[in-house]
Amino acid sequence: MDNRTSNGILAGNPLFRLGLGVCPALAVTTCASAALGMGVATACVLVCSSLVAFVLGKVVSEKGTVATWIMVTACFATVAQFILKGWFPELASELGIFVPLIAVSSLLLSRADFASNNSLGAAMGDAVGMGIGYIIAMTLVGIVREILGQGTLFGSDLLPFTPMTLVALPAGGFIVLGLLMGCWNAITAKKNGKEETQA
Amino acid sequence: MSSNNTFRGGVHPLHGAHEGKSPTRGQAVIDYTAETVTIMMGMHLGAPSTPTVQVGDHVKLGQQIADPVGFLGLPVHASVSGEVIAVGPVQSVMNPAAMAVTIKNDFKDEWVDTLEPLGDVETCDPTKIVPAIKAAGVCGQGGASFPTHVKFAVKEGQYCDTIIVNGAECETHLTCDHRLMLEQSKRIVDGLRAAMRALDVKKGVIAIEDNKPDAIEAMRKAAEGRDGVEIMPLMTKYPQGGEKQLIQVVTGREVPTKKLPLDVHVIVLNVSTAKSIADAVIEGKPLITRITTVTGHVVRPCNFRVRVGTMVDELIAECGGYSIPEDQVGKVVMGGAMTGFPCPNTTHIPIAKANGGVVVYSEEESKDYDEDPCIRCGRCVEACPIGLNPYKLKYFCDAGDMKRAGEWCVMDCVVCGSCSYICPAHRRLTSSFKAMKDKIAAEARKGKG
Amino acid sequence: MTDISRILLFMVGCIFTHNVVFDRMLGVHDAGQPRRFETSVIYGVAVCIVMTLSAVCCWAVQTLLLAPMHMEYLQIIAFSLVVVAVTALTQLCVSKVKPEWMETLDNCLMPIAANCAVLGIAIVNAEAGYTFGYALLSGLCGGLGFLLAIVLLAGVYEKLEFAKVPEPFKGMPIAVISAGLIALAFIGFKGIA
Amino acid sequence: MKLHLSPAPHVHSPQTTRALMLNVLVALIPCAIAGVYLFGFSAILLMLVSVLSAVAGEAIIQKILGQKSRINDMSAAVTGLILALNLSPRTPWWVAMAGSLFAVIVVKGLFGGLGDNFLNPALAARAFLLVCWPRYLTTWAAPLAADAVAGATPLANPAGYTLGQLFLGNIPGSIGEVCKPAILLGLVYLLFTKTITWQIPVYMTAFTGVFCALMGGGFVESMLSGGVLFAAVFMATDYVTCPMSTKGQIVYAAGIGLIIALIRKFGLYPEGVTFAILLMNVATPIIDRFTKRRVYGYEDNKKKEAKANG
Repeated sequence: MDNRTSNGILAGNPLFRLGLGVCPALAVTTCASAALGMGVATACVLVCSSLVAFVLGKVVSEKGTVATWIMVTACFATVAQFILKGWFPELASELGIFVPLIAVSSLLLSRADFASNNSLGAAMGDAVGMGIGYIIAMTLVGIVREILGQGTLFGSDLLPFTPMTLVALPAGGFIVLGLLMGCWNAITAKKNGKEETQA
Repeated sequence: MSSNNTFRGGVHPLHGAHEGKSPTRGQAVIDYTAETVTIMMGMHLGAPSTPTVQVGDHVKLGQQIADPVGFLGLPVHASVSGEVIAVGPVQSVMNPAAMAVTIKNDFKDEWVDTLEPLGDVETCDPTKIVPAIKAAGVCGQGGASFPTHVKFAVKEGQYCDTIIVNGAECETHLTCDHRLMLEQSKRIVDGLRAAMRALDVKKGVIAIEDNKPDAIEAMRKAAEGRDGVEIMPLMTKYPQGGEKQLIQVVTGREVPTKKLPLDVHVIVLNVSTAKSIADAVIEGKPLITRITTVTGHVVRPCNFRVRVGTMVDELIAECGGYSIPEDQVGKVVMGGAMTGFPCPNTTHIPIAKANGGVVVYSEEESKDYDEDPCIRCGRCVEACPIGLNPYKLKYFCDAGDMKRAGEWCVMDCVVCGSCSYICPAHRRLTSSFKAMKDKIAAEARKGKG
Repeated sequence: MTDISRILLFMVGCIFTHNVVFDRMLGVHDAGQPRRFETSVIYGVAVCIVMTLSAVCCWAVQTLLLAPMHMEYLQIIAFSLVVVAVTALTQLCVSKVKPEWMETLDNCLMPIAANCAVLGIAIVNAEAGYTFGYALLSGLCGGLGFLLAIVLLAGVYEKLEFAKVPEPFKGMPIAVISAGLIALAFIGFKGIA
Repeated sequence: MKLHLSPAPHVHSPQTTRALMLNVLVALIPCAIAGVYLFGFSAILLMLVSVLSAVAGEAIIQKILGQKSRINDMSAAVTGLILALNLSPRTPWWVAMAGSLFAVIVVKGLFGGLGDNFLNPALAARAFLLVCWPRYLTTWAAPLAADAVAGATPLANPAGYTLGQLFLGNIPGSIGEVCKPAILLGLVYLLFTKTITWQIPVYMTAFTGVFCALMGGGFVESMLSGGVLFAAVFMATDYVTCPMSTKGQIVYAAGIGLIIALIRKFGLYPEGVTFAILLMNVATPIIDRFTKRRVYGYEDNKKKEAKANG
């Protein structure tokens, strides 16, 4: 149970190492709070959809898996949208169209595939690990982009020189995410030698 | 009289220094007979011949000392009269040692009596010309050493309408063809006429680069009145002497990929090959001597008429030895600067039928540069006469990706060296293409075998 | 501004200025996958077809079904259903019309259903309240923009294949940075529509 | 006597990467001198800062990544100098440093050093700075007058300046772009030393003029204003990022001209040159793919069709 979770956070971090869930990671992380919110929402939907995927795993035929997972994640995304619109209206407006897009996030679909042909313990451990890993990754990107892009962090002013508006733009998002991925690989590779990540 | 008949691409190596030919272009050919000669059995492209003499036999000049083996085989003849002192493997320019016959010269030079000359080229019986060529052991002396009688074997359904004599000599440093054209121009035209009559071809063209105006003049005078023979000056550019480039410039046709010149009805002969054909037909003499330029860092660079099998270090000694201290010598190359073969040593390398020159480089000139990254400057794409993409091919060859190297036509590379010459980043392009070509050829042979 | 130039500017806007991958950052996971040039062209065309059809169908579902019955909250599920159906339909047609395309796409078009760009464009059309013509145009041009992005990325990827990229940056990181640099170039189009 | 056995060819042309880069540096000197003459001390400071930070950045990234240090092939110095000549004299020094570091580390270093980057480092850095700190890069200075803030550049109000001023360069603008005779001097030097071929500069300037004229701008003014000439000579001809064959280079130049005209007519940024060249750099791998030369002995498709139905 725990090595699956720790793998999800460090070696097998979904965003940095496996490159899953990149679309929201670029669009929403212009401010750290939105990134955190998105991370948590995606993590919750991930855990639920992995659970349902594990249950349906035996039933669904091999060909139809992608379609079914999309349907499952679409339902949970709708639920997430209700919750966000109800309790965190300003976060919902900030995330905009990316809450419905959780339905087709590559992170959820690949974890659902993983969950459907593994034991319950492994599936849940992996889902939780990936969820936490994703939250950490999203918040990290959000922090970096907010500091450099707006010069503020969670609202408080921070940057000595005028902020680099490029980092707030999509192009800057790509570059910052790419750089963070590279540094993350360098750090994790150096930390635990050449141990291969379990995708 | 500079001409603008040329092909696309190509480079101008050592253009400032007359392609490195100035030291020896004015020197007449000097005869040199060696003490002992080591005649290699594998001087031609086909399988090495089997020696028919034992140690202690006495051989005359021009006597056959080995029988041909296989379809591409050629007989080998003694280039000196004297006594056979050794029959065994000797280190050759190719790294594996090859079978050779060593003969000690008795300086009598008496010709063997079994020669059968066919008389004048214009009147002799055309059907006898090709067997005479085979009997004389004539092979391509431009560098490929492909047996000439096999080249003349025109299969049915094929025909030849032009014979080109390659007097381009675009390789740097070498002036053997140039001197031959000046001193034996009539014999070359006879050789061309003999080939034309043997294959009953109406048109013969002698192509000469315009950095040899005296040679063009001499050949024009010799070719007057000979029907079907014309002289064509070409622009001086390397690799004009390549078979494919010559055919493209002289006849405007292109040899299709994986095909031979005969498929576009052309045969290409080197100038010295034409002369050897004339010797074989007119006097029935075998191919035992060749003109070789010895130049570079030697005291007196000069052109030798040398017996096949003479050792390289003898020639260098004859030139007065190295002009730079011994440890300063970097490389001794058989052939010119662009396609020459570096010798591992100079004491055991005999001159073969196709070795046109020996060039000595100083240590500074032969320094190995390490490869800088490619900056995609496009000079190699401009320089390649075949129109390949050397910078892209290099990546595939380094990665050992045979499929994609084949897709990008590495097998069409003529290994002329233009791309490696011009590359500002000193990348070794030609050698990696040659390695990949050998690998693919070996793979194909293994597949077939 | 005549009608024609407004439509033309809208199309240029959708393909270049608000490019689906580089400006709206949808479908980045699919675009980032390393592919050869031919496969990327075929995959791009397939995505373009699916995107256009799903934009039209989603517009129909939105205006005919969800809006009159005030069931906008079911939008996500409805649109996902439509996208999956359209992808399955396209897979059938393509395997009949052009079987050799299917080999290059290892005969499964389902990943296109999981592509954020297709669903994203549909939702954007619904929220912006486009009429039928604009929804169709936005789907088509979004698809063409995706094709352009994928083809450019494949061209750059083939150049990077032999590049001496440092070890930690090999694979996804360098692909994302390349996309970032291309997006930096695409900023030049800002202001055109 | 140890004989080398390195393979053929045994002779090499005098051209080396370092020599080519030195040629470019020498060709840039007239523009640098003109810039310093027109805009005074701040031009020198910017040039020094950006060249030094480019070289230092390259050294650091190569040490971190364990690559062989290649500073002496001067490519980082060329990138730094070209970037400096692209900036307005008013830009603060740390902006130039940030631009140089971005160019040498992100655009070139992470892709594997010289030869593996697909964007022109100097141009990508200029776009990066233009988008990051638009204010710093668009405050211009009047030439020859001690730091009086000048009016808009000829791009902003084309009617404001005569052709003579445009050509001679006493107009507000970037350090290296204004003085056209200096650029032409550099072009002549590069062509004379065969460092670049004439196709890209000539075609790009011509296409820019044609497309701008089609879109309503002046034919000659558009060629002389903004950074078109400087970019055509020094930036679009960067080997690594321009197509290999001359056919491809013509398509590349046409694309640049078109996009410059488009951006200048409709776009938000007044200066379209930077983004036009970057966009065509991105398209270069595809242009290369479709403009391959016909290999000797293969019929190109035109002949093949002729034979097929002939």
